[in-house]
Amino acid sequence: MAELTYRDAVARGIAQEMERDPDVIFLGEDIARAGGVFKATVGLVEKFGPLRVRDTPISEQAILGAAMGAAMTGLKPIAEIMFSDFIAVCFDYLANQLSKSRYMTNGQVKCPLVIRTANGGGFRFGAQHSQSVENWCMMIPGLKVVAPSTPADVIGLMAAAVRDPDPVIFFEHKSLYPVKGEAPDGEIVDQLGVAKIVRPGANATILALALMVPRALAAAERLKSQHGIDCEVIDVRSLVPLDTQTILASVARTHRVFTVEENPRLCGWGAELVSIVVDEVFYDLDGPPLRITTPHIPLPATDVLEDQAIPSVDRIVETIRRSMHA
Amino acid sequence: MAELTYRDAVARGIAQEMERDPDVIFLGEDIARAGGVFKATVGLVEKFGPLRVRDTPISEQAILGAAMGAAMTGLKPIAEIMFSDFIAVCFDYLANQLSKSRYMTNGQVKCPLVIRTANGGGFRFGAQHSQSVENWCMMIPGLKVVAPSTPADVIGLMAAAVRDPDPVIFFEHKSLYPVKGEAPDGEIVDQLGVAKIVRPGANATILALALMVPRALAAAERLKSQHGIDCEVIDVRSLVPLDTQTILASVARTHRVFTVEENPRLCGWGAELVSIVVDEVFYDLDGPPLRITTPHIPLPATDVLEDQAIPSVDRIVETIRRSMHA
Amino acid sequence: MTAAVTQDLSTDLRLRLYRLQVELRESEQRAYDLFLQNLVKGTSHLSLGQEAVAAGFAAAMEPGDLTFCTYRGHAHTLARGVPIEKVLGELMGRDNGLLRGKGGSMHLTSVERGVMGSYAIVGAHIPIACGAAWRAQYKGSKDITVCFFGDGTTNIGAFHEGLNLAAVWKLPVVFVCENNLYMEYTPIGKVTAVPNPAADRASAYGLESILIDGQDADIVYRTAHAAYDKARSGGGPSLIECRTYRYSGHSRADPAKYRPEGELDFWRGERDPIRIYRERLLQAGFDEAALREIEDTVRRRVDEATEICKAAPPPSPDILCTDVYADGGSAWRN
Amino acid sequence: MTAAVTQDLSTDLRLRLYRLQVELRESEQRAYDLFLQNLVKGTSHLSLGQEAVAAGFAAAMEPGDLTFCTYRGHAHTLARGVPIEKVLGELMGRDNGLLRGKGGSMHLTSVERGVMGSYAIVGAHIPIACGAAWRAQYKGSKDITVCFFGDGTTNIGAFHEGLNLAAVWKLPVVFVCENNLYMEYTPIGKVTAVPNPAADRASAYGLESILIDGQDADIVYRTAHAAYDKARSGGGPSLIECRTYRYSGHSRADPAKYRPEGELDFWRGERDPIRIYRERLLQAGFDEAALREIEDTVRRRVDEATEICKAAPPPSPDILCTDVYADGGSAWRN
Ligand SMILES: Cc1ncc(C[n+]2csc(CCOP(=O)(O)OP(=O)(O)O)c2C)c(N)n1
Ligand SMILES: Cc1ncc(C[n+]2csc(CCOP(=O)(O)OP(=O)(O)O)c2C)c(N)n1
Ligand SMILES: [Mg+2]
Ligand SMILES: [Mg+2]
Repeated sequence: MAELTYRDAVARGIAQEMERDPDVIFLGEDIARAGGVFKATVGLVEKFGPLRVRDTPISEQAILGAAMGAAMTGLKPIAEIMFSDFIAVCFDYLANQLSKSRYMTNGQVKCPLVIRTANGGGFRFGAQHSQSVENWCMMIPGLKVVAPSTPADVIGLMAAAVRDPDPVIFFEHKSLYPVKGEAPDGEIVDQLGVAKIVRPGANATILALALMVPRALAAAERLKSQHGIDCEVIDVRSLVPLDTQTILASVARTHRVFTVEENPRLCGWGAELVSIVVDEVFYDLDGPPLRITTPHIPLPATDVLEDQAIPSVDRIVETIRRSMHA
Repeated sequence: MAELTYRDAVARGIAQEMERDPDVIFLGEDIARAGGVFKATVGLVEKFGPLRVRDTPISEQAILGAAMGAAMTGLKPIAEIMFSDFIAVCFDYLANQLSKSRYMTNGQVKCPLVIRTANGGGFRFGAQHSQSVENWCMMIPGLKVVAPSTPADVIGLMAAAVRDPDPVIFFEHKSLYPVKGEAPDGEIVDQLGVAKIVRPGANATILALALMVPRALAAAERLKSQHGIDCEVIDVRSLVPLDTQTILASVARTHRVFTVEENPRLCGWGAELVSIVVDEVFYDLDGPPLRITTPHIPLPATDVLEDQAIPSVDRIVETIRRSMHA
Repeated sequence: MTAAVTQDLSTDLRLRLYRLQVELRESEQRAYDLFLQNLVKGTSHLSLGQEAVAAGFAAAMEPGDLTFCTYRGHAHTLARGVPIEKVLGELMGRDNGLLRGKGGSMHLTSVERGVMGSYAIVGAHIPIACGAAWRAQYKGSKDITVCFFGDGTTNIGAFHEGLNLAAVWKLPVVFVCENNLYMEYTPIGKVTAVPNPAADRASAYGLESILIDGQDADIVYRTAHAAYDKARSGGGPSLIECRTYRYSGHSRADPAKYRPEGELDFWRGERDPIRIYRERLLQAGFDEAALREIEDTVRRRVDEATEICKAAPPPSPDILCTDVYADGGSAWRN
Repeated sequence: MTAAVTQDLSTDLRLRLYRLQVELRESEQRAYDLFLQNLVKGTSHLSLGQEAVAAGFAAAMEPGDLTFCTYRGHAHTLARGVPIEKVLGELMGRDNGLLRGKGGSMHLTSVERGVMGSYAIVGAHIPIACGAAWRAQYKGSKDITVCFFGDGTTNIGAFHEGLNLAAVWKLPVVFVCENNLYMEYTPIGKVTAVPNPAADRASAYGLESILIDGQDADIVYRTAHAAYDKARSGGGPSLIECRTYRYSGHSRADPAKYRPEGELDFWRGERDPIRIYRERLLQAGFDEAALREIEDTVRRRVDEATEICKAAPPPSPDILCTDVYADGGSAWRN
């Protein structure tokens, strides 16, 4: 067991897979010699050399296109898109190419690759460097979408993503990079499509992802101690494949559900999860499923505004408390 | 009153606005001399000249970028993106630029422009030319999103979009281009954010858009005549702004709601509408709100498969009938 | 453009180039006929008139080399040896098609034959081809990647990003611009800042400017061969612009009325690649009967393929949701 | 690079160029100090060392001309006359900031002053600048648009699309590549197929190759003036590459350890634009006291601006949801 940061877990997770499989290669902007702008890939080029850990030009379309071409022909690329907001400049590869080629070719073309990217707010970077865009990817058929909340999950889910035969988008949360956690020594391999009940509870289910997981946990503690509401908190971890079993079973037990997401309000993953819940366990619900989201606005830069925009512990507590009439 | 096709309504709608306001300009690939690949812009360059109706290179980023720059500095551009699938190659302009610049600049920069694009399936064009991508746009704060289902709405909503001070994405449905309808003579100006009850009904509300509107209407007729279920059909018309008043009032009356959309299943606009309904009128519901969508797959090319993928009248009828236990 | 020098091409190769061009011509012509009979589903983009490019580049490839092409990819797919009925079957949306009707004419792919896909978003495949070539470089394998696209494609961002990456990484990839003078309906010169959309931009990537006559299969073959040799031996990418012409409209819906009077006649007449090649072979002493034999054989094969396709059923509805993910299905949930 | 010829620049203009460079230097230095004091929120990208480019291009502009720049845009914003406290206030996230803290350092904008925005997605503003220039062309107004970007930006798709469109449409826009030798942390030469990322690509858009010394404000000014004249008179776009250098790291988080020993010293020493300009003025007979007076005045203004910002409150939480739409709010529903 070792304590390490979420940031260091990224490099460890990639290294674990690169050591195991020489077909795993890694490309992106400033990832090699500089170790990444978030310093999450420090040491990799020294360990694996510049042919496997490759700096690219500022050409996101070329990055994802090259990753796709390499994946189609036998390699297992990991591509970094520095900030998840930049997915917008190479969205064709996600939306139309690497996600669809297996289907379009009747199964001939395979795209086993991982796109890892720094997602989410908290750094006062403003509207073009702070977004949470899991929903941009969840809505595309053919993609798998993962967002770990702990260092151990970073390593284990990275391994699962790299070993997965389908394209996986791996959302790392910027604000979690400095956060520490325990991780077992040796190889860690997790599974895609498995949510985790990180706090059991009887009165309501809170579905959260990435940075929203610790916030949901803190809110649950406060809801319990101050308002007597006992919330189950589920770290969804993987949006596609989605662990509907764990989620629906929990809601069937607690009879209430709340989602907590950084996506701006409209068409976020919270809407999808709520829709699944009401479709499948409608009669188990004792009250309306509510979404706690960033408002439907671009993100502001300065701290007082950004902190107000992204769901906070206070807002989670307040929303749930009020909805549960406590 | 004249009968005209949805296709001709596009040219008439654009011409109406270009005649009114010399600051309205129009750009896109093959839109001028060739009249557009769907022949929806025939005659415009002859009427308004090549300085106002301008053919561009195959450069979607340049098309939207140029439209934005022109809008910021005083013009009212209409930009064509030939197929809505190509939004993926210029998504940065939608997701990060023209939608966010007003907010980021504290209101200094304005982007009054219209992006019109051919959306939806039915032409056996396959996975990269048949998608319905309203949800790609609805999820972006700062955009307005419109999708007319009739020739008269094409003209009226085009006018509303061009006159609107915000960026509007205008989804024309490919399969509706040849469809005819009545439109009043003279200027037609409609309003964004107003849904239309196109068939009143007492037992359930069906929310539909574009090509799904005639299908929902046909389904409603059959549900009534064959199963005694009286459905209210709402043509949502505008996803942003969304006419929640009309929608929620209808659901409060009928106590059931179904959405019919071409979006693939996950994070479609149906999920958003369902989530709003359960959030706001949960206790009015007599049963689960259900989404009728394209499955979460890329679109297949050939007719037997494509017809099976996109919601059909049969599937709408079956889903509603079964859910209403009739 | 250099003149054709044919001496050092073997008799076999020359007959192969001729046969290939005839096969592409006859197959595309049949696709057009089937479209007129309402038997082709969806759209289609023919390469009639552009056969020398497809034949020359394919003939110079080795098995294991990789092709990336566009929606205008029937010819490039056939030229790698994919059976005619698999291509026509896909156009007709039949179960025997290359993709069982799931992809359609714009996405022809045969991994078995090295055809790594036809791409319908302009320019998208240029970076993808780079990735395939990167794999060869990384693995030290000797295959090369050939990427075809049109003149209009040179104005899109992905072109620029892919060309730069290929040049910086010295990838074993050959980029082939088929300049058929038009993007969709707009003449390329009206929307492009340079007269030769690819050749005049080679220097922006530190590459040699190469502009050839795309109607002469021998020139195409030789140019291809030189570029492949360079790529295989670590010399990096090439960008080759071929001047050519498409006889039909852009796609099935297009009557191509935007072309100036006489332009089509000129190209279809003295610039027709098959006519040029046939005359050259006859002048070089090849037996006309042998050429006729080739033409007849090809026509028979196209007829047979057509019958196979007409007899083939549509795909089963059961495949609607297969092969979205590697487990064979489309389940996004557990 | 041609030598500086200064005779024909007026005394006023030369003092203005000097003052402007000093103002940019002092303001950026202050931004850095405030960052060290933890008073700057979010990130920031300084232009220390690149002052001659911003000063020269801005000084040659007329009121009404438009500036488009990147996240590295403090200098370009100040150079158009935006008050220092409005820039520093935005960096510090205060209510007096140019954008009241909503945009942050990467999005400085002053429509009033013709600064049409700072863009944080590499290359995105290049086509946007084309649109602004298209408006001038369409309206027949005489303003020109100037678009600044870095060397690394030349490798992204939007650059290519924008340059081609500007050239084809002959738009009154001047593209300025500030080649400071690095993209973020990677030397530009390692990821670019040509030695001069912009100048070596001008021909791909039918443009003249222009490469100048970006540390010499006189050269910059003259080059700018010529390009503006050409644009204003219907001659179309120019692409100008300026060799320059940034003294600090890429952004506040970057200690810039990737630079070879001595490189910074070289540029900060004999290549420093302010030192170069000061020495030239002294040699030309300008009074050192007058220059000192300029320097002191600027420093006082920067001090005052700093105090204004320190005293300014943060924005009210009430503005969180304003100005998403033109009605002033963020309502997506009726
Ligand atoms: C990104 C994108 N924009 C536009 C289109 C529509 N489109 C399909 S083919 C085509 C013309 C392509 O011209 P060119 O590259 O010269 O190829 P050609 O068809 O002449 O072979 C266009 C504009 C597209 N498929 N993708
Ligand atoms: C599309 C995109 N990719 C990557 C980034 C991250 N990024 C910000 S600045 C930068 C380097 C830009 O280099 P250059 O164009 O030379 O400008 P400089 O910072 O040197 O002024 C990078 C990679 C970005 N903002 N946008
Ligand atoms: Mg062409
Ligand atoms: Mg730079």
